[in-house]
Amino acid sequence: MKYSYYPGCTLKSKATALDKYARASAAALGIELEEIDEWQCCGGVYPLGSDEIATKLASVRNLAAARDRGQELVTLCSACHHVLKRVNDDMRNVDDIRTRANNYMQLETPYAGETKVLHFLEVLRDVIGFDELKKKVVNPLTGKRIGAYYGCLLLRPGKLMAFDDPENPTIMEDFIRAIGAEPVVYPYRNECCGGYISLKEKERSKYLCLDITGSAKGWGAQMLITACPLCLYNINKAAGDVLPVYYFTELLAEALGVKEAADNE
Amino acid sequence: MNKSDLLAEQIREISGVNPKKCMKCGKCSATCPSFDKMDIKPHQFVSYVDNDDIEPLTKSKSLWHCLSCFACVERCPRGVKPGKLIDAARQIAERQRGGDYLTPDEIPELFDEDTPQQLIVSAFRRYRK
Amino acid sequence: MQRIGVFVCHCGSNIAATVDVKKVTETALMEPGVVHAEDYQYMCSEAGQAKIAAAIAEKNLTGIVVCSCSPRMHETTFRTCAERAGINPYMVEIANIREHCSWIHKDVEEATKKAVILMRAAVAKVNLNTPLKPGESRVTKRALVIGGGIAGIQTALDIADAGYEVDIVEKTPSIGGRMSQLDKTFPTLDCSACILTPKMVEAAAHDKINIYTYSEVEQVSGFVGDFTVDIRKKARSVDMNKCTGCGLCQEKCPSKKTPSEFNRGLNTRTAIYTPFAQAIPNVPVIDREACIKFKTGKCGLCSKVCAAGAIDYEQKDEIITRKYGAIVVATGFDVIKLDKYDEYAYSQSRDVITSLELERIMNAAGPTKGHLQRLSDGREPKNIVFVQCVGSRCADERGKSYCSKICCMYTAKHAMLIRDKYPDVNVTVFYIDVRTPGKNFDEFYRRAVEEYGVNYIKGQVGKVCPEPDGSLTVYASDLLDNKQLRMSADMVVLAAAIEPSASVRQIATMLTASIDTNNFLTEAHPKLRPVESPTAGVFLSGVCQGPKDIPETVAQAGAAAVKAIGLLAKDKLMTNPCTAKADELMCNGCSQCANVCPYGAISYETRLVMGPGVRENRRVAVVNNALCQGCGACTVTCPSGAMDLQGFSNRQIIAEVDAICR
Amino acid sequence: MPMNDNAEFRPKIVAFCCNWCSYAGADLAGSSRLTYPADVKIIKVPCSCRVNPMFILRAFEKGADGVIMCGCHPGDCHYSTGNYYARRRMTLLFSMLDYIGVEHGRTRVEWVSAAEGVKFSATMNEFVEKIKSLGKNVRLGDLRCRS
Repeated sequence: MKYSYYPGCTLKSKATALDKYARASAAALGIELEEIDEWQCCGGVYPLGSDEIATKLASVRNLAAARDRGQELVTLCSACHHVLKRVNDDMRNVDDIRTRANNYMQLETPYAGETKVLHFLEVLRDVIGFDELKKKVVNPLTGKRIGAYYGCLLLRPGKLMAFDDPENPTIMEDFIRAIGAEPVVYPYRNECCGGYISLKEKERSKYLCLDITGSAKGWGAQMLITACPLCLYNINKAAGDVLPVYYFTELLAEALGVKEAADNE
Repeated sequence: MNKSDLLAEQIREISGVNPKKCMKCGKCSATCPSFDKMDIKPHQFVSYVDNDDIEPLTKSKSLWHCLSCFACVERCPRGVKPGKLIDAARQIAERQRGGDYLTPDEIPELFDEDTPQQLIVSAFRRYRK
Repeated sequence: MQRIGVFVCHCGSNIAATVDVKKVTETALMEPGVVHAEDYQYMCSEAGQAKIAAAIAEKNLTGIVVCSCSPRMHETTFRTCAERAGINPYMVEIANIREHCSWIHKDVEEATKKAVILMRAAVAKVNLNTPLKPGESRVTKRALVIGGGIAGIQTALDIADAGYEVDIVEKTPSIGGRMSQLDKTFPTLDCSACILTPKMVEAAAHDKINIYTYSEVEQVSGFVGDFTVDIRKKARSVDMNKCTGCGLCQEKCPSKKTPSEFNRGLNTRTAIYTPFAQAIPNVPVIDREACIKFKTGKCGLCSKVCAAGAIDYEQKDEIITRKYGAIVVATGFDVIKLDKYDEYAYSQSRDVITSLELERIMNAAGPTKGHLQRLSDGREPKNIVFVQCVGSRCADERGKSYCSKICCMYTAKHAMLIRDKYPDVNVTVFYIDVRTPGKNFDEFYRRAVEEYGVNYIKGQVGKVCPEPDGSLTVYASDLLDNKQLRMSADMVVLAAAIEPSASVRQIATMLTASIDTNNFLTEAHPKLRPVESPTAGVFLSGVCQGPKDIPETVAQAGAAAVKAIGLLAKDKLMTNPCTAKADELMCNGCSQCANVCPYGAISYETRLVMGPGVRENRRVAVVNNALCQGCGACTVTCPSGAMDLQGFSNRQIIAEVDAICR
Repeated sequence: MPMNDNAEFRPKIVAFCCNWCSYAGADLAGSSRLTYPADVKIIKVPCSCRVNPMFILRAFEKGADGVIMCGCHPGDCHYSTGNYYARRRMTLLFSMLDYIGVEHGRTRVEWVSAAEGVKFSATMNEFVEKIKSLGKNVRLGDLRCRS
């Protein structure tokens, strides 16, 4: 199985762990992630204004690149996934945005949302299947009690992201079960960590992160997993002493027995 | 059309939100993670736009406190999506005055060794034109 | 050639303000066949009708066109008027210049032009009308009530008291419906069972009422006055005649793990069960999915302990076919599933419950014997939060667009009852609007606030977070104080929206009764015929038509009964004369028309056909006028053009097309 | 023949509405004062299955610019199955008409329930706009009917 792969900026610098463990795990699972050429930053946040075109163009280039390769596009970072999926939806369904973006970009073949955008977790669930994944686990993380931290961007808006039930998601819990650990469900798993507010208002972000980690710990979690570098950063900074937080790919690599090899690469 | 009406029209257009659909239940404000920091609350944004009272919105501190977490967008029972209104008001504010809430000069002191690019990129996207 | 009179109604200013009625009248006089035209303020009034009658007599009219409101409103009025004045009622046509013209257009010139064209089309049609005579059909003097809740019971009692036989078909093992699950009723706080049980007993004992519980309507055919209905009596596995209702079988049944439907899954029941103590009939059923005997062949304990020998594992479903003159739908409601609203943590915490579950908890015969307690740990809650409008008044696909109507009142009731019985429990109600129209309703709600100290806060709850210590954190708005609240509670009660029972869609399809986008049955007229379905002979009782509380349901049940009685009291019904008719000279007996007829109204016979140059024995189609409902499917299917529809003939419709395109 | 004066062009539009749902829907549009252009004229039929393709051909022959047929939603037909027959017939007829030059846009089938006044009005507005954009129908017209 070959996929186009969009890592995004942060995965090339501060969040290399998210990236390298995903690649190693994918290889172990028989998935080829082919990084698209000359990918550009997605912009980090989805521009909500319906008249914003410029801020959507970079995403369109990435999406069109995958289309030209005839592949589905896999993402890892929650934010990139959110932005790409929503811009893709705009290109598919909003005539005005599609026309203006294409007029501006003058691509060889105009882009109309043909690419299917997938989060790596969706590949695990829908392509490989958690039952299959379970069979491939060599180091089950037995006894570990893990809280899934979804944050906002993976789930919302629920209808558009079509990722999971935005109020009662199960994909990460199923993932945790597949790698042999025990999921801890806690109500703050889909509440915000503060996002970009932490640049200027660390206290606010801390307040929110303490709610999240406090609840997860109270419900018995020993650690959190996330798919978002910013969530990880915010929680680590504000409440890292309450609960450790890891990228889900790190635990996946560990369970599949490829973590060390990835570290040594 | 006077300036305020025009702005209101613009904000409705940019956001794609129809404030008339609001039934004033307050569910948006109920779980807003930045509620305490906001001078104009999410549910009030809807009323202000409905009343074509836009000036206070473009001057509101709330613009810089919305986290774009989409909780209000997801949970609104009427499909009004206040978060989109806040973002539209923010864009109008930025377009009127240029970058405001964040300047590059501030970055070095806000930065630490773990700060992910994502944070800087997102913040610039949201806080500056 | 017809002698047509055209009558243009002003409808006060409803038509005359937008349509130049004088001009329509003048133009009418130039239409072929028109010998008389006049306009009047209110054609439907006594005086207006007198004008029509006078013109018929004076000008010897043979056809009438009334330019007025929709034929759905006054066609019958004008047809009756014409008939009294001596011409066939089917010689009257309506040009709808109100709903289809004056009300939707603003420009007088444009509206007048259109009104003239609509008038012309009607005149063109009347020129080709022929007198039609309705046939007669008999009325079976028996009514069917689908659903055995309070609505169905009340309708059945009222019909039976008028002297007609009534059958109630109820799909669960007992009649009683939702009302039997309630603890107390607003605004008087009398116990639900105390007022319902006597009615259930009365229905069961009534010699004109026949109750089929654990039964479902399987098929419906026929039409008003003469429906034929198949009822599936599901195998109860217990002989109704032998069972004494001693209850020993339920005591001994080893399969005890099935969630109790009656208690909303809050506790369990046995495989052989009666849903509740006052069930009628007091005869248990065996749930074959749960029964060990049916699953493994072993057990048979109930049979062993039954002294009456009533247990019958071999019993089979039985189909009963019966004829009815009228059918009343009283299928009731359910509360919506809350899996799409998990921000309220319904699936994550047992202490987040629906109001109907709270009814069971508060009920002395319920799973907690009426003791208010948390389902998770049995503790008595100290802080209870009520959330209104969960799934009601939603514009998205998660919930329902309508107001469920009963929630404001039952929540006030719950709050009051809790404060009365447990004065140290704090009760908070989060509301968007408090809607209490109804006799003594607002007073009731005010009492909850003023006398019982219930804390009402305007603002919706956004999220409920179960905490590790067992409490629930409620995030909500206080819109009047412009605050965000973070409140700790130990029980959260959700006023979940109500929706029509899932079975109603299927029943509506069988009855060809229309339902709206929310699956509520549609009334024949939303204001003037609220208990009749547009399908003749089908009546609506209770929440199947729209959200309503018990007094309203009972009132509507009575109204539906009166309508049904009015029908059953007739010996014969006039049938619609607009039926299909085959021209035997053109028919070649190909059978295509019979294939598309939904009523089986077309048969074939071989007979001598005579016409210009024709004299032969031939197979031709014959339409049974009593069965034909006049849809016209056959007319279009007929390859030789032999089939036509009286009142809507090919020539008539083409004349209308021509008049419009002229 | 392209129409240059489309602003002036007032199309002739015939709408066949079934008695039980769509005609009632049109009534509801009226009582809710939901406007649509006066170019639409409604003919009441008992059921959409009463609409003979001949009627539609006749309308075009007599100079109609568009014909729309409205019935109960699938599954809601007062006569159980009438609208299914109508749907099949119209599918065939419309593609045949398209083939001979009466564009698909000039013909339309829409399901409108008695409760859908809003939909009725919206549909008619849309349909009139569509016909206006297509201009006058020049196919099938009987020359004797030309004004």
